[in-house]
Amino acid sequence: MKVNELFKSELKVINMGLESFYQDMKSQDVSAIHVNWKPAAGGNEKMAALLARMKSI
Amino acid sequence: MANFIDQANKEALKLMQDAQPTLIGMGIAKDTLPGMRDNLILHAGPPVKWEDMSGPLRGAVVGGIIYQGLAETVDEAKELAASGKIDFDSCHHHSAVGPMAGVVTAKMPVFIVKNMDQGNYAYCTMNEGLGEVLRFGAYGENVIKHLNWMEKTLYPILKEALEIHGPIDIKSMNAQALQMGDEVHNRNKAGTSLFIREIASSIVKTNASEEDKVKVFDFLNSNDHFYLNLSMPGAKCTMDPVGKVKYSTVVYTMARNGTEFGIRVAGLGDRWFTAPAEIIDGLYFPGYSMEDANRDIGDSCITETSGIGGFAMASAPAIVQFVGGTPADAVQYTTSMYEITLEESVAYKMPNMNFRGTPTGIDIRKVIETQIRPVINTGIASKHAGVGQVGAGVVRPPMKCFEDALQAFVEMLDNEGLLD
Amino acid sequence: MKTIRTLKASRIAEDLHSYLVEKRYLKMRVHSVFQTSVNLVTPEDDLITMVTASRDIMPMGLTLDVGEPFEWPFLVDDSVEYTGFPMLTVPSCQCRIELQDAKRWTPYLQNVKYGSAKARLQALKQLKTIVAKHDSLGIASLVSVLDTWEDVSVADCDNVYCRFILHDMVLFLRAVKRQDWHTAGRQVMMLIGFGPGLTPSCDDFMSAVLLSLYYDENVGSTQQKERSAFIEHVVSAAKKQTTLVSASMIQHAAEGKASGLYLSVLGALLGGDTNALVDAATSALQFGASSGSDFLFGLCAMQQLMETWRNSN
Amino acid sequence: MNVNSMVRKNAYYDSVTLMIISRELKKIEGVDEVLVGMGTDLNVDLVEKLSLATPELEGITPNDLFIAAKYDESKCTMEQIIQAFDEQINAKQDASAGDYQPPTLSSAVEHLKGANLVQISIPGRYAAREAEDALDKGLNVMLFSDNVSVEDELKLKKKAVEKGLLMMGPDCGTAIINGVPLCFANVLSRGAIGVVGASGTGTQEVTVCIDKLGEGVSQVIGTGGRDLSERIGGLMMSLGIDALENDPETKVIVLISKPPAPSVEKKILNKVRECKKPVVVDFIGGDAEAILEAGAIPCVSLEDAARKAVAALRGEEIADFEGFDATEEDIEAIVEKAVASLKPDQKNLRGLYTGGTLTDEAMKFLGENYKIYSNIPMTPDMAIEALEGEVKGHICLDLGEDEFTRGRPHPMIDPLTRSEFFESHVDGTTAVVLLDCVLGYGSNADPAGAVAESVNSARAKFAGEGKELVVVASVCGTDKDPQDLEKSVNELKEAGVIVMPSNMQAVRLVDRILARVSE
Repeated sequence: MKVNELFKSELKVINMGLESFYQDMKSQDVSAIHVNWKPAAGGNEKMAALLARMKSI
Repeated sequence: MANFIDQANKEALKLMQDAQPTLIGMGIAKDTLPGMRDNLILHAGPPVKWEDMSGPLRGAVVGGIIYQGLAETVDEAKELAASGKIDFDSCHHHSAVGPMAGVVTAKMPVFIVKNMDQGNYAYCTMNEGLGEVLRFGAYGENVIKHLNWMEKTLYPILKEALEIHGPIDIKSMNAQALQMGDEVHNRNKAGTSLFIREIASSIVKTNASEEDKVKVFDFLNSNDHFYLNLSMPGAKCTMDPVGKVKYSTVVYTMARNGTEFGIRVAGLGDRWFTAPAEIIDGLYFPGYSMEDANRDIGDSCITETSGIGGFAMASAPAIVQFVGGTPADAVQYTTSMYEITLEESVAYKMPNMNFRGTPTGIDIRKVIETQIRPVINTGIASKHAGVGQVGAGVVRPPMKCFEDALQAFVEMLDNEGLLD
Repeated sequence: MKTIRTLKASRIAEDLHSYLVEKRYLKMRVHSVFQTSVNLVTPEDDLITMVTASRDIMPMGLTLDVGEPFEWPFLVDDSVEYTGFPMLTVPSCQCRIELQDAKRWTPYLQNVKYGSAKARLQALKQLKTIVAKHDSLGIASLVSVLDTWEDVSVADCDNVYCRFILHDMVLFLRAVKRQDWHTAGRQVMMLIGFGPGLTPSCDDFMSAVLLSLYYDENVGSTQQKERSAFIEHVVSAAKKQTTLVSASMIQHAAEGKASGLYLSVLGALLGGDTNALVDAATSALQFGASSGSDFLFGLCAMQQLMETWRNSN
Repeated sequence: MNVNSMVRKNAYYDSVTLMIISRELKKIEGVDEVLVGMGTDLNVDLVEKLSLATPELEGITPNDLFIAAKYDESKCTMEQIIQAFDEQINAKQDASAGDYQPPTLSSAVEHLKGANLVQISIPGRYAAREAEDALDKGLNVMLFSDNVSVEDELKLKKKAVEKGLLMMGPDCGTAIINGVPLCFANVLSRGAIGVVGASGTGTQEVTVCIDKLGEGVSQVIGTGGRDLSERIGGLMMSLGIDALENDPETKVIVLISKPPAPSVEKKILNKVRECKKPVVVDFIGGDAEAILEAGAIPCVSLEDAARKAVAALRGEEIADFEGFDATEEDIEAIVEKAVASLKPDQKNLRGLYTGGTLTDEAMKFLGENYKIYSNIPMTPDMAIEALEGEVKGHICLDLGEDEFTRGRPHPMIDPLTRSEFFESHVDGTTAVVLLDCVLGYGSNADPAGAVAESVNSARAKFAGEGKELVVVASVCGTDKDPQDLEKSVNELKEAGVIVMPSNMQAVRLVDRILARVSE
């Protein structure tokens, strides 16, 4: 099972959301990256819908 | 399986990667630019009417009319400009580009740059230097005098020198300049130096007087931005073939006329998508503030469109201080541009990005999805004609340009029955 | 991503204000950057000190309207320009500092009210206790010397700096006590520039000495000339043998100028206002690692010596 | 002994920095004496006098910085000292140099090679999409966000099970993977006890107790509170059990949850029955018979779960723990003293909790004997609204519930909510305040300090009425947590708070006090 592979590897975390969680990771020297997340098209639903339509090709 | 949009983009990027911009000579605008004529004045950015032109562009038009000999006084020139007897058009519609106001008149000398890969051409005037110059909207006596010197002395010598020298590969000169701390948009010190080094012996070999040769060298040496007017047409002839790739979502033009910012997208042909250009919140020279600034202006962001300029900021730490903070910021600017581009340049490598290629090929889909807009390094013109540069900064195109383009793209696909 | 950054100065020292008003153009560079302050240096080696909101404003200084922690955008050696507008610009980091809304601050003690001899003695005693209790990293623990004049030994000193300087310090204090300005001046050479910190301890001490002399209400009695020569001597010694920041501080002290905090300690001490003194001294002790306590030590020493002058007159 | 020095031209650091640095440099093994200072003549004299001078110091000016050191060269080198100096100086600058923050998960995967877990705390309505994307990319997921629909949760967990990945959450507050605390978690010793928990603070309490007993955890897997519901069917707890059973480091497994849906309980216990490792199960207040029947070890409290897991690991006898760490005499003395300090009209309990499961535990135990009004009442008539307008009667609140956190952070992050309740609800009829103090990553930097402040001002108010106040607390934290357990306990004790070793012991002590005052 893949989970057991995780248990055997170095934890590398992608943090998405609260930046303090990322800071916590950094302060423990855990290798981590913070995603400067924004909703697709910045939450502009019209644009998100257009993108989705193009992806449907 | 890649869909037809991805396929088209691949094709577009191949055109960009394979482009071979080469300086092959010089000529007079009227004789070289397609569709150029005496009563036509070209300007930077998307098309704009005289009534809508901003201060520096109007100033440059006035200067251009006087230089061209269409009118003698400023008042006459203004009257003529407003009369409808003068035609205005975008440089981009005539295979040309121009920094800041970007005004080109029929008798102006231009560089001729050819994309050896596709065989298309691009044109650009010679850079006038700093201070009171036409491209910032100045039209005084000194400006006209300087333009005349450029036409009568500089141009013949450079033209002859180029004939003696033979073609100069702009792409490899760009690549070298990038490794020497230029981003070939707002910093052209290395590029200018390389150009002088390349052309020097040929200038010496021309038939001009010693005195004129010295003046030409002094002028080239005093003008750090001389090379900009070569990197720009280099980028222009790289991007023009991309504009013909149907279904590609790659941006092949970004340009500003001082009133509006416009982009063109490959799959949407010649159509401009415009929005009011921004006033740049940059670093102003002492004594100036945003109040003095004109809206974003110039065709020079064709460099960013082709993957250099602001996109190569990481390789130009010296410019960063001028336009955007610390060297770490410069790396961030460049790194973030990979988020909205399709490939990395094969030719333009950045030493302090571990020789990674510059981010190349802006995809409107990625811009909308990530909300990251292209970063452009730029000078800031005074809103008053003739004052000149009042600052420098980083600017980004309005998001509306990309939103409208995306919508048009989907409509186009819809109309062709390609969407569910 | 950076855009232009505007910092507003909320306060400006009067001396800095008049300094700038006289200049049409001034090109400075960033001399040093610390957590809560930044020094700029002019071509004539004058220092201008910018501090964050919570820090005490300095002579030739200004307070920026920023809280802590504040990440200074400047780097050492960045150039800073002043072109006659009420604004400093730092082109390298796209930053400007607007001065027009800054309130003036007087770097002097205004309307000094001298308290009764008894009250002042009481205040001095209080201050000595505070300094003695403070665990100093500099030379302030030498404050005990003031009570055991004739019989002091290096064995009483709790750190290497005190041990090193003890002898010269006692010679200096004795000379000042006798108002032997010539000897005191010579002894200054053995003190200036010594000790830990960016402003070495003895310099903090010495600026307290000069500040005390400036606000001595009995100025004009005897030995006026010798006294002035002594002060000048300290200022020039500082220029030669210590850091720029120290030399600037000592120069200010000779002109009666100091940071607001230091002035308020002195004011409370002169006024014999014990309550105000405790507050001000406690804040001053927070300052720097040793600077505050070394300065307070200087104040104690001078007030006590000046007390003996008054009694002998 | 070797003597060496170094000069930095025109280097300025503030006095405090220089002091801290000299102090740090002196701590290097083998260093006998170090002076760091500005290069004034007199400072150089001192260096000479201490026999620390070397030719490097020649030509130094007052505006240069020097380091002069005497050290045992068999133990350290000048390079090490200079390196340590630079590290100290640069420590701050490094932190300020921003790391690149990519805008999308895809880009993050490219920038962090070998990433294997995504921690998601974006708004719930976007979270499911990102979690799905992460699972598709073969990444394990810790989904902290709430407001994710049950449908989405089921879809995500099915996908995770299919791929053999962790999909912890939604609304999962605690997990520790490979020794790294995620979101709200304590810093624990690593060891052989594996935990799967469906309740955040419940899991924290159990793991902290394990740590205090001297053992450690291998993995702590959070499932999110709805995992054992009928709809989700315990998908993640099942996967967790499998993963821990396959994990060679795990010797004992602990399962923590509120009572599951009956069908799910059956399913989980069937799995437990097949598990070859000892399994300790705390279905807080659940059916002990069924657990026993499945060959697992049932528990009477969170602390008891920890004790039994440790006993199972050590091969010790397993027995219910229903008492105290302290002796019966000591406990009685505490109760006696507390009761003696109260006036006759002080009869009521005020439970002010930040941790949800800890509140549950208190309510379940005390609710047997007393009528306790709460925002999470045992029966509807005990709802806090029934007390509106007056606060007389026993009250126990879970301040982390939505109704109290609307528009402000969870009280584990921001202690203000509890401080306000201290003022409004601790009235003259209060006999005893019962509370928790949760440490660990994600929690407030000094929750104990905030409690101490509230207690002190409440005491002052009580003193005005000639009364005293009894406060009983437990600290859910370890000596390795960033807040420091010992410091937190001391802060509470200094404010006169009776600090018990676990929530359950605190609850039992309060029970005894209440029993006495209601006599």
